Amino acid sequence: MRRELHLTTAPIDEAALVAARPRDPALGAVLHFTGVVRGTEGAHPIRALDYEAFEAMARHQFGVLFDEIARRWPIASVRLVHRLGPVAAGEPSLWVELTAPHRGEAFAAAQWLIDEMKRVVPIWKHPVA
Amino acid sequence: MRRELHLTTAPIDEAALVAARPRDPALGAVLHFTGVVRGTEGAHPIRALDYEAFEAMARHQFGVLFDEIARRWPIASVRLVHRLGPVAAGEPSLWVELTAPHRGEAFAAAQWLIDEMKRVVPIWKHPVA
Amino acid sequence: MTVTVHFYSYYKELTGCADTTATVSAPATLRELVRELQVRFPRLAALENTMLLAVGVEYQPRDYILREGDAVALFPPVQGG
Amino acid sequence: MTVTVHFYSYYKELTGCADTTATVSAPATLRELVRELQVRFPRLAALENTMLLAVGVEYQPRDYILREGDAVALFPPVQGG
Repeated sequence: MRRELHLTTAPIDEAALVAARPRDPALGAVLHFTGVVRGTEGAHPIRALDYEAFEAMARHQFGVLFDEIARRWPIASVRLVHRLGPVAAGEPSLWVELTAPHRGEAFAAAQWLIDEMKRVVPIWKHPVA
Repeated sequence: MRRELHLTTAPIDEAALVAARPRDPALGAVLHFTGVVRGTEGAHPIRALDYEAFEAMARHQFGVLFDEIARRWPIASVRLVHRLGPVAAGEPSLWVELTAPHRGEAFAAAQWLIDEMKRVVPIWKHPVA
Repeated sequence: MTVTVHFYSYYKELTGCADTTATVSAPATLRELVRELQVRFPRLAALENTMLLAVGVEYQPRDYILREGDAVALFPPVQGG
Repeated sequence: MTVTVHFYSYYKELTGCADTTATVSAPATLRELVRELQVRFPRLAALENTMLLAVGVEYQPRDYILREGDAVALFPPVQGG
Protein backbone atom coordinates (compact mmCIF):
# COMPACT_ATOMS: atom_id res chain seq x y z
CA MET A 1 0.00 0.00 0.00
CA ARG A 2 1.38 3.40 -1.01
CA ARG A 3 1.11 5.97 1.77
CA GLU A 4 1.65 9.70 2.08
CA LEU A 5 1.20 11.92 5.15
CA HIS A 6 1.46 15.70 5.34
CA LEU A 7 1.04 17.72 8.53
CA THR A 8 1.26 21.26 7.28
CA THR A 9 0.48 24.87 8.07
CA ALA A 10 -0.05 25.58 4.33
CA PRO A 11 -3.54 25.60 2.79
CA ILE A 12 -4.69 22.26 1.35
CA ASP A 13 -4.56 22.46 -2.44
CA GLU A 14 -7.20 19.90 -3.38
CA ALA A 15 -6.82 20.38 -7.12
CA ALA A 16 -3.05 19.77 -6.95
CA LEU A 17 -3.60 16.68 -4.80
CA VAL A 18 -6.15 15.30 -7.26
CA ALA A 19 -3.79 15.99 -10.18
CA ALA A 20 -0.95 14.15 -8.40
CA ARG A 21 -2.98 10.99 -7.88
CA PRO A 22 -1.03 7.97 -9.09
CA ARG A 23 -2.75 6.09 -11.93
CA ASP A 24 -3.09 2.34 -11.54
CA PRO A 25 -5.00 0.08 -13.95
CA ALA A 26 -6.18 -2.16 -11.08
CA LEU A 27 -7.74 0.80 -9.30
CA GLY A 28 -11.52 1.12 -9.58
CA ALA A 29 -12.43 3.35 -6.65
CA VAL A 30 -11.10 6.65 -5.36
CA LEU A 31 -12.59 8.14 -2.22
CA HIS A 32 -11.77 11.66 -1.00
CA PHE A 33 -12.94 13.03 2.27
CA THR A 34 -12.44 16.71 3.03
CA GLY A 35 -13.13 18.03 6.50
CA VAL A 36 -13.96 21.74 6.45
CA VAL A 37 -13.85 24.11 9.43
CA ARG A 38 -17.44 25.08 10.21
CA GLY A 39 -18.32 28.66 11.08
CA THR A 40 -19.75 27.67 14.45
CA GLU A 41 -18.53 25.68 17.45
CA GLY A 42 -21.58 24.63 19.40
CA ALA A 43 -23.78 27.74 19.28
CA HIS A 44 -20.85 30.19 18.98
CA PRO A 45 -19.63 31.69 15.72
CA ILE A 46 -15.90 31.18 15.18
CA ARG A 47 -13.44 32.71 12.75
CA ALA A 48 -11.01 29.81 12.74
CA LEU A 49 -9.80 26.71 14.50
CA ASP A 50 -6.21 26.61 15.68
CA TYR A 51 -4.86 23.07 15.33
CA GLU A 52 -2.14 21.90 17.71
CA ALA A 53 -0.30 18.60 17.33
CA PHE A 54 2.17 16.50 19.28
CA GLU A 55 3.74 16.08 15.90
CA ALA A 56 6.20 13.19 16.35
CA MET A 57 3.51 11.11 18.04
CA ALA A 58 0.88 12.15 15.48
CA ARG A 59 3.12 10.93 12.64
CA HIS A 60 3.77 7.68 14.46
CA GLN A 61 0.09 7.07 15.23
CA PHE A 62 -0.94 7.78 11.63
CA GLY A 63 1.67 5.21 10.60
CA VAL A 64 0.16 2.65 12.96
CA LEU A 65 -3.30 3.32 11.48
CA PHE A 66 -1.99 3.00 7.91
CA ASP A 67 -0.33 -0.33 8.84
CA GLU A 68 -3.65 -1.58 10.17
CA ILE A 69 -5.49 -0.49 7.01
CA ALA A 70 -2.95 -2.40 4.90
CA ARG A 71 -3.63 -5.49 7.03
CA ARG A 72 -7.40 -5.23 6.94
CA TRP A 73 -8.39 -4.05 3.46
CA PRO A 74 -6.98 -4.30 -0.10
CA ILE A 75 -6.30 -0.58 -0.24
CA ALA A 76 -3.88 0.50 -2.98
CA SER A 77 -2.94 3.88 -1.54
CA VAL A 78 -3.75 6.29 1.24
CA ARG A 79 -2.87 9.99 1.24
CA LEU A 80 -3.70 12.19 4.21
CA VAL A 81 -3.13 15.90 4.74
CA HIS A 82 -3.91 17.57 8.08
CA ARG A 83 -3.57 21.30 8.62
CA LEU A 84 -1.82 22.61 11.73
CA GLY A 85 -2.04 26.13 13.12
CA PRO A 86 -4.99 28.42 12.39
CA VAL A 87 -7.46 27.33 9.71
CA ALA A 88 -10.18 29.84 8.78
CA ALA A 89 -13.85 28.80 8.81
CA GLY A 90 -14.79 27.46 5.38
CA GLU A 91 -11.29 26.09 4.70
CA PRO A 92 -10.36 22.40 4.66
CA SER A 93 -8.47 21.14 7.72
CA LEU A 94 -8.31 17.49 6.66
CA TRP A 95 -8.02 15.80 3.28
CA VAL A 96 -7.97 12.02 2.99
CA GLU A 97 -7.82 9.91 -0.15
CA LEU A 98 -8.04 6.15 -0.40
CA THR A 99 -7.81 4.18 -3.61
CA ALA A 100 -8.83 0.55 -3.97
CA PRO A 101 -9.94 -1.97 -6.55
CA HIS A 102 -13.57 -1.68 -5.37
CA ARG A 103 -15.60 0.94 -3.56
CA GLY A 104 -16.77 -1.12 -0.58
CA GLU A 105 -13.29 -1.40 0.90
CA ALA A 106 -12.51 2.27 0.17
CA PHE A 107 -15.61 3.42 2.09
CA ALA A 108 -15.00 1.01 4.97
CA ALA A 109 -11.33 1.91 5.37
CA ALA A 110 -11.95 5.68 5.08
CA GLN A 111 -14.61 5.66 7.79
CA TRP A 112 -12.43 3.50 10.04
CA LEU A 113 -9.40 5.75 9.47
CA ILE A 114 -11.24 8.97 10.32
CA ASP A 115 -12.89 7.43 13.40
CA GLU A 116 -9.56 6.08 14.68
CA MET A 117 -7.73 9.30 13.89
CA LYS A 118 -10.17 11.15 16.13
CA ARG A 119 -9.50 8.62 18.88
CA VAL A 120 -5.72 8.23 18.84
CA VAL A 121 -3.87 10.86 16.81
CA PRO A 122 -2.71 13.65 19.18
CA ILE A 123 -4.13 16.72 17.45
CA TRP A 124 -6.32 19.27 19.22
CA LYS A 125 -8.33 22.21 17.99
CA HIS A 126 -8.84 25.52 19.72
CA PRO A 127 -11.60 27.89 18.55
CA VAL A 128 -10.56 31.41 17.50
CA ALA A 129 -13.48 33.78 18.13
CA MET B 1 -30.46 20.51 -1.08
CA ARG B 2 -28.53 21.79 -4.09
CA ARG B 3 -28.24 19.22 -6.88
CA GLU B 4 -26.36 18.95 -10.14
CA LEU B 5 -26.35 16.10 -12.67
CA HIS B 6 -24.19 15.73 -15.76
CA LEU B 7 -24.41 12.83 -18.19
CA THR B 8 -21.62 13.56 -20.59
CA THR B 9 -19.32 12.10 -23.21
CA ALA B 10 -16.56 14.57 -22.18
CA PRO B 11 -13.78 13.54 -19.77
CA ILE B 12 -14.49 14.26 -16.11
CA ASP B 13 -12.39 17.24 -15.00
CA GLU B 14 -12.03 16.54 -11.29
CA ALA B 15 -9.92 19.61 -10.58
CA ALA B 16 -12.50 21.92 -12.19
CA LEU B 17 -15.31 20.23 -10.28
CA VAL B 18 -13.44 20.65 -7.00
CA ALA B 19 -12.74 24.32 -7.80
CA ALA B 20 -16.45 24.92 -8.53
CA ARG B 21 -17.59 23.54 -5.18
CA PRO B 22 -19.94 26.02 -3.50
CA ARG B 23 -18.63 27.30 -0.14
CA ASP B 24 -21.02 27.18 2.79
CA PRO B 25 -20.09 28.04 6.39
CA ALA B 26 -22.42 25.31 7.76
CA LEU B 27 -20.63 22.65 5.72
CA GLY B 28 -18.18 20.44 7.60
CA ALA B 29 -17.84 17.39 5.37
CA VAL B 30 -17.20 16.92 1.68
CA LEU B 31 -17.12 13.41 0.25
CA HIS B 32 -16.00 12.65 -3.32
CA PHE B 33 -16.24 9.24 -4.88
CA THR B 34 -14.61 8.63 -8.22
CA GLY B 35 -15.26 5.38 -10.07
CA VAL B 36 -12.43 4.54 -12.44
CA VAL B 37 -12.59 2.07 -15.35
CA ARG B 38 -10.40 -0.90 -14.43
CA GLY B 39 -8.11 -2.48 -17.00
CA THR B 40 -9.77 -5.88 -16.64
CA GLU B 41 -13.33 -7.20 -16.80
CA GLY B 42 -13.36 -10.52 -14.99
CA ALA B 43 -10.10 -12.13 -16.18
CA HIS B 44 -10.01 -10.29 -19.53
CA PRO B 45 -7.97 -7.18 -20.22
CA ILE B 46 -10.06 -4.35 -21.67
CA ARG B 47 -9.14 -1.08 -23.33
CA ALA B 48 -12.32 0.75 -22.39
CA LEU B 49 -15.92 0.47 -21.29
CA ASP B 50 -18.61 1.85 -23.57
CA TYR B 51 -21.41 3.33 -21.45
CA GLU B 52 -24.95 3.35 -22.86
CA ALA B 53 -27.86 5.13 -21.19
CA PHE B 54 -31.60 5.40 -21.59
CA GLU B 55 -30.91 9.02 -20.94
CA ALA B 56 -34.35 10.53 -20.20
CA MET B 57 -35.08 7.74 -17.74
CA ALA B 58 -31.59 7.93 -16.21
CA ARG B 59 -32.07 11.65 -15.52
CA HIS B 60 -35.48 10.99 -14.01
CA GLN B 61 -34.24 8.13 -11.82
CA PHE B 62 -31.27 10.17 -10.57
CA GLY B 63 -33.81 12.88 -9.64
CA VAL B 64 -35.86 10.35 -7.68
CA LEU B 65 -32.72 9.24 -5.81
CA PHE B 66 -31.73 12.85 -5.05
CA ASP B 67 -35.25 13.51 -3.70
CA GLU B 68 -34.92 10.50 -1.42
CA ILE B 69 -31.49 11.67 -0.17
CA ALA B 70 -32.98 15.09 0.67
CA ARG B 71 -35.71 13.33 2.66
CA ARG B 72 -33.39 10.96 4.55
CA TRP B 73 -30.22 12.92 5.38
CA PRO B 74 -29.26 16.58 6.04
CA ILE B 75 -27.19 16.74 2.85
CA ALA B 76 -26.39 20.29 1.66
CA SER B 77 -25.52 19.42 -1.95
CA VAL B 78 -25.05 16.53 -4.31
CA ARG B 79 -23.20 16.72 -7.62
CA LEU B 80 -22.96 13.70 -9.89
CA VAL B 81 -21.20 13.28 -13.23
CA HIS B 82 -21.51 10.06 -15.23
CA ARG B 83 -19.63 9.49 -18.48
CA LEU B 84 -21.46 8.07 -21.50
CA GLY B 85 -19.85 6.50 -24.55
CA PRO B 86 -16.37 4.97 -24.48
CA VAL B 87 -14.24 5.58 -21.37
CA ALA B 88 -10.64 4.32 -21.50
CA ALA B 89 -9.28 2.09 -18.74
CA GLY B 90 -7.76 4.26 -16.01
CA GLU B 91 -10.20 7.14 -16.63
CA PRO B 92 -13.04 8.11 -14.29
CA SER B 93 -16.53 7.08 -15.40
CA LEU B 94 -18.35 8.36 -12.33
CA TRP B 95 -17.76 11.30 -10.00
CA VAL B 96 -20.03 11.96 -7.04
CA GLU B 97 -19.76 14.67 -4.41
CA LEU B 98 -21.87 15.10 -1.31
CA THR B 99 -21.53 17.91 1.18
CA ALA B 100 -23.07 17.89 4.65
CA PRO B 101 -22.65 19.43 8.09
CA HIS B 102 -21.08 16.19 9.38
CA ARG B 103 -19.28 13.27 7.87
CA GLY B 104 -21.56 10.43 9.04
CA GLU B 105 -24.45 11.52 6.87
CA ALA B 106 -22.17 12.20 3.88
CA PHE B 107 -20.75 8.66 4.00
CA ALA B 108 -24.18 7.08 4.54
CA ALA B 109 -25.86 9.01 1.72
CA ALA B 110 -22.97 8.45 -0.72
CA GLN B 111 -22.97 4.71 -0.23
CA TRP B 112 -26.75 4.56 -0.52
CA LEU B 113 -26.71 6.69 -3.70
CA ILE B 114 -24.12 4.55 -5.46
CA ASP B 115 -25.83 1.29 -4.45
CA GLU B 116 -29.22 2.55 -5.63
CA MET B 117 -27.76 3.99 -8.83
CA LYS B 118 -26.44 0.53 -9.72
CA ARG B 119 -29.90 -0.90 -9.10
CA VAL B 120 -32.24 1.57 -10.82
CA VAL B 121 -30.49 4.04 -13.15
CA PRO B 122 -30.64 2.68 -16.72
CA ILE B 123 -26.98 2.81 -17.71
CA TRP B 124 -25.10 -0.19 -19.09
CA LYS B 125 -21.45 -0.81 -19.83
CA HIS B 126 -20.00 -2.81 -22.70
CA PRO B 127 -16.34 -3.87 -22.62
CA VAL B 128 -14.15 -2.77 -25.52
CA ALA B 129 -11.36 -5.35 -26.01
CA MET C 1 -53.97 -0.59 -29.19
CA THR C 2 -50.48 0.32 -30.27
CA VAL C 3 -47.49 1.00 -28.02
CA THR C 4 -43.91 1.81 -28.90
CA VAL C 5 -41.22 -0.54 -27.63
CA HIS C 6 -37.56 0.28 -26.94
CA PHE C 7 -34.79 -2.22 -26.25
CA TYR C 8 -31.56 -1.30 -24.47
CA SER C 9 -28.15 -2.86 -23.94
CA TYR C 10 -27.77 -6.44 -25.24
CA TYR C 11 -31.51 -6.73 -25.77
CA LYS C 12 -30.87 -4.78 -28.98
CA GLU C 13 -28.51 -7.50 -30.19
CA LEU C 14 -30.82 -10.32 -29.08
CA THR C 15 -33.76 -8.83 -30.97
CA GLY C 16 -31.77 -7.20 -33.78
CA CYS C 17 -33.87 -4.12 -33.05
CA ALA C 18 -33.70 -0.92 -30.98
CA ASP C 19 -37.25 0.41 -31.46
CA THR C 20 -40.44 -1.17 -32.69
CA THR C 21 -44.18 -0.98 -32.18
CA ALA C 22 -46.52 -3.64 -30.88
CA THR C 23 -50.25 -4.03 -31.15
CA VAL C 24 -52.15 -5.67 -28.31
CA SER C 25 -55.89 -5.93 -27.79
CA ALA C 26 -57.00 -3.72 -24.89
CA PRO C 27 -57.17 -4.16 -21.98
CA ALA C 28 -53.66 -5.57 -21.85
CA THR C 29 -50.97 -5.60 -19.18
CA LEU C 30 -47.20 -5.32 -19.54
CA ARG C 31 -47.11 -9.10 -18.92
CA GLU C 32 -49.16 -9.71 -22.06
CA LEU C 33 -47.02 -7.33 -24.11
CA VAL C 34 -43.86 -9.13 -22.99
CA ARG C 35 -45.40 -12.48 -23.97
CA GLU C 36 -46.26 -11.14 -27.42
CA LEU C 37 -42.70 -9.76 -27.83
CA GLN C 38 -41.22 -13.11 -26.76
CA VAL C 39 -43.12 -14.74 -29.62
CA ARG C 40 -41.65 -12.23 -32.10
CA PHE C 41 -38.18 -12.26 -30.45
CA PRO C 42 -37.69 -15.78 -29.05
CA ARG C 43 -34.26 -14.94 -27.55
CA LEU C 44 -36.02 -12.70 -25.00
CA ALA C 45 -37.91 -15.70 -23.60
CA ALA C 46 -35.05 -16.96 -21.40
CA LEU C 47 -34.53 -13.53 -19.79
CA GLU C 48 -37.93 -13.10 -18.15
CA ASN C 49 -36.58 -13.30 -14.56
CA THR C 50 -34.10 -10.45 -14.79
CA MET C 51 -35.93 -8.29 -17.39
CA LEU C 52 -36.67 -4.72 -16.29
CA LEU C 53 -39.71 -2.91 -17.65
CA ALA C 54 -40.43 0.78 -17.81
CA VAL C 55 -43.25 2.87 -19.22
CA GLY C 56 -42.02 6.33 -20.05
CA VAL C 57 -39.30 6.99 -17.44
CA GLU C 58 -40.82 4.95 -14.58
CA TYR C 59 -40.38 1.31 -13.70
CA GLN C 60 -43.67 -0.57 -13.82
CA PRO C 61 -44.73 -3.99 -12.54
CA ARG C 62 -45.90 -6.78 -14.85
CA ASP C 63 -49.59 -6.05 -14.10
CA TYR C 64 -49.40 -2.42 -15.27
CA ILE C 65 -52.34 -1.80 -17.65
CA LEU C 66 -51.14 -0.41 -20.97
CA ARG C 67 -52.55 2.73 -22.52
CA GLU C 68 -52.61 3.76 -26.17
CA GLY C 69 -49.31 5.41 -27.08
CA ASP C 70 -47.33 4.17 -24.08
CA ALA C 71 -43.57 4.05 -24.64
CA VAL C 72 -42.41 0.78 -23.14
CA ALA C 73 -38.74 -0.03 -22.50
CA LEU C 74 -37.33 -3.52 -21.95
CA PHE C 75 -33.79 -3.94 -20.68
CA PRO C 76 -31.44 -6.13 -18.68
CA PRO C 77 -30.16 -5.27 -15.18
CA VAL C 78 -28.44 -1.88 -15.10
CA GLN C 79 -24.72 -1.46 -14.44
CA GLY C 80 -23.82 2.18 -14.04
CA GLY C 81 -20.79 3.47 -12.22
CA MET D 1 14.89 8.73 38.61
CA THR D 2 14.11 11.68 36.40
CA VAL D 3 11.67 11.80 33.49
CA THR D 4 10.67 14.67 31.22
CA VAL D 5 7.01 15.63 31.13
CA HIS D 6 5.14 17.36 28.30
CA PHE D 7 1.64 18.82 28.47
CA TYR D 8 -0.53 19.41 25.41
CA SER D 9 -3.71 21.32 24.59
CA TYR D 10 -5.47 22.90 27.59
CA TYR D 11 -3.30 20.95 30.01
CA LYS D 12 -0.68 23.63 29.25
CA GLU D 13 -3.07 26.33 30.50
CA LEU D 14 -4.18 24.27 33.52
CA THR D 15 -0.57 23.71 34.62
CA GLY D 16 0.88 26.97 33.27
CA CYS D 17 3.60 24.79 31.80
CA ALA D 18 4.41 23.01 28.52
CA ASP D 19 7.46 20.99 29.58
CA THR D 20 8.91 20.06 32.96
CA THR D 21 10.81 17.28 34.65
CA ALA D 22 9.73 15.06 37.51
CA THR D 23 11.72 12.92 39.89
CA VAL D 24 10.20 9.71 41.21
CA SER D 25 11.82 6.97 43.27
CA ALA D 26 12.26 3.82 41.17
CA PRO D 27 10.51 1.52 40.57
CA ALA D 28 7.59 3.80 39.70
CA THR D 29 4.64 3.46 37.34
CA LEU D 30 2.93 6.09 35.23
CA ARG D 31 0.15 6.05 37.84
CA GLU D 32 2.60 7.21 40.52
CA LEU D 33 4.02 9.90 38.25
CA VAL D 34 0.52 11.23 37.55
CA ARG D 35 -0.21 11.33 41.29
CA GLU D 36 2.97 13.31 41.89
CA LEU D 37 2.09 15.73 39.07
CA GLN D 38 -1.42 16.19 40.48
CA VAL D 39 0.14 17.34 43.74
CA ARG D 40 2.23 19.93 41.88
CA PHE D 41 -0.58 20.86 39.48
CA PRO D 42 -3.86 20.45 41.41
CA ARG D 43 -6.01 21.40 38.42
CA LEU D 44 -5.00 18.10 36.75
CA ALA D 45 -6.62 16.12 39.55
CA ALA D 46 -10.18 16.36 38.23
CA LEU D 47 -9.17 15.13 34.77
CA GLU D 48 -7.90 11.68 35.69
CA ASN D 49 -10.70 9.79 33.89
CA THR D 50 -10.14 11.27 30.44
CA MET D 51 -6.38 11.88 30.66
CA LEU D 52 -4.29 10.22 27.93
CA LEU D 53 -0.73 9.16 28.67
CA ALA D 54 2.11 8.46 26.27
CA VAL D 55 5.75 7.55 26.69
CA GLY D 56 7.71 8.62 23.64
CA VAL D 57 5.21 8.28 20.76
CA GLU D 58 3.23 5.32 22.16
CA TYR D 59 0.20 5.30 24.42
CA GLN D 60 0.89 3.47 27.68
CA PRO D 61 -1.37 2.14 30.43
CA ARG D 62 -1.25 3.45 34.01
CA ASP D 63 0.85 0.46 35.17
CA TYR D 64 3.68 1.13 32.69
CA ILE D 65 6.98 1.04 34.62
CA LEU D 66 8.98 4.22 34.07
CA ARG D 67 12.59 4.19 32.95
CA GLU D 68 15.24 6.85 33.47
CA GLY D 69 14.97 9.49 30.75
CA ASP D 70 11.46 8.55 29.58
CA ALA D 71 9.60 11.38 27.84
CA VAL D 72 6.07 11.30 29.19
CA ALA D 73 3.18 13.22 27.63
CA LEU D 74 -0.12 14.03 29.34
CA PHE D 75 -3.02 15.33 27.31
CA PRO D 76 -6.80 15.52 27.05
CA PRO D 77 -8.85 13.55 24.47
CA VAL D 78 -7.69 14.24 20.93
CA GLN D 79 -9.85 16.05 18.37
CA GLY D 80 -8.25 15.95 14.94
CA GLY D 81 -10.13 16.36 11.68
